[in-house]
Amino acid sequence: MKILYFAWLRAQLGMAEETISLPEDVNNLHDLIDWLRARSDVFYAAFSDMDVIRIAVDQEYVTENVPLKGVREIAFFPPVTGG
Amino acid sequence: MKILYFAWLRAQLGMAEETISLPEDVNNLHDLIDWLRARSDVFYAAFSDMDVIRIAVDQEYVTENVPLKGVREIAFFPPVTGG
Amino acid sequence: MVIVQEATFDTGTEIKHLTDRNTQIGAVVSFTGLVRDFNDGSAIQSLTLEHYPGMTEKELEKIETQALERWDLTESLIIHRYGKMDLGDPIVLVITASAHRKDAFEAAAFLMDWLKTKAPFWKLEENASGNQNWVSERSSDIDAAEEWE
Amino acid sequence: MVIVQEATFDTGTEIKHLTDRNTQIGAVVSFTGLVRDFNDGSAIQSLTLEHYPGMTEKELEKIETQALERWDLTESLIIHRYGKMDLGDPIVLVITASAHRKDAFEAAAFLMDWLKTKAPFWKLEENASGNQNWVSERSSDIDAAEEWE
Repeated sequence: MKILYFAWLRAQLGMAEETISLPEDVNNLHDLIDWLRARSDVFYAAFSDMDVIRIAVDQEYVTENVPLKGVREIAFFPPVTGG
Repeated sequence: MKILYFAWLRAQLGMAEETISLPEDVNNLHDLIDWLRARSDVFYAAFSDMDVIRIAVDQEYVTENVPLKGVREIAFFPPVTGG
Repeated sequence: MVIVQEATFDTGTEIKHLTDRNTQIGAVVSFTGLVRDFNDGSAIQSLTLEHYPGMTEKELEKIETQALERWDLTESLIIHRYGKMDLGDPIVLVITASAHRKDAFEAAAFLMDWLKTKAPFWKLEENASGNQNWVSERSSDIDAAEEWE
Repeated sequence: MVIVQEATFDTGTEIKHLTDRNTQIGAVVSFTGLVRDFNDGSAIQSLTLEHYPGMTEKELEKIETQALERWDLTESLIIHRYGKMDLGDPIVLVITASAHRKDAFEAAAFLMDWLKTKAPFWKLEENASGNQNWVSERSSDIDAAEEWE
């Protein structure tokens, strides 16, 4: 599964994109966020306030917890500021 | 005093502009309209329905009766349709 | 600025003149009104705009002054043509520029709505058979203008 | 039509391409967003727009589809740039064309309001001293977008 990070989240994590194999016990979006937080202090800090993070699963916004089976791409990013 | 007519009013009266000397008993706008109506059947017909005529006195819209003393220019025209 | 002219104009050129190199502007809205081929259902060949020279400019300036008082605008421009025009020709242009898009959008819509009911212009349509028709006032235009009162 | 590109664009050229010789169009509204020198009070030297290739286009197309369902539009165009831009450069363009001005005005304002809160773009400002700042979400943008729900 591909994970993408944008804007200050990308800058803070020092990473724009990574490909991971989902651990067996990571079944849904909330599991994934917990798993990411547990990786390092940097990840823990970046995902500390989920109010300032938007999530897209296969390029569609999601606001609820969703299962990750069959998902190819997840993106985490700050609220958008284009236009 | 100059009187101007625009759009279908001009076409109907066959006149874009005229200069008149106000008769002694024509003191206000209503007097003038009555005086114009009395001129001919064409004027009578043109000024029969004042709901479809707008009036500008010295290039300012007026909707009430106003005295004509000192007025230089009166215009009669249909509701505007520009833009 | 208010311009009443017989000649045509180019919207892009006017936007560029008004906004070029002004780095206070974050938002530019333009409205261009064009001669279209159907009005109230009948095919139109050409359009002639009559106006009241002198009063036209005064009314447009009053309307622009209102917009500048009500919204935070860096620039504004109204161009309105008179005379004979063909299908597809531009008739009227409103441009508003502001730091913020809400001001630019609202002021442009306001300028058009007030111009439609206050500026002394009259449209004479001519169809393919040479029949002429003075365009009637629209109640929707009156309603739109009154919403800003 | 939706275009996401790094290159700059010219509003006038785009208006001409979209509307030229289409005599069904009576009203054309354009919105151009420019890089301005102050955002939240601090002087800006340049702006970099980051985006999410793939999702950006999809979101813009969804927003345009919404506009075409809600208003009677003859044409519509959204251009949004990414990459580094200087002061005064155009960032975004929305053009709407319709028989009637109300549709063109409302659809253009709607497209900008939704684009601001839904299209995955992020602004990074750089000031004269080289300091970088990720622009924050504005509550006024959220409010504006919600008014169309």
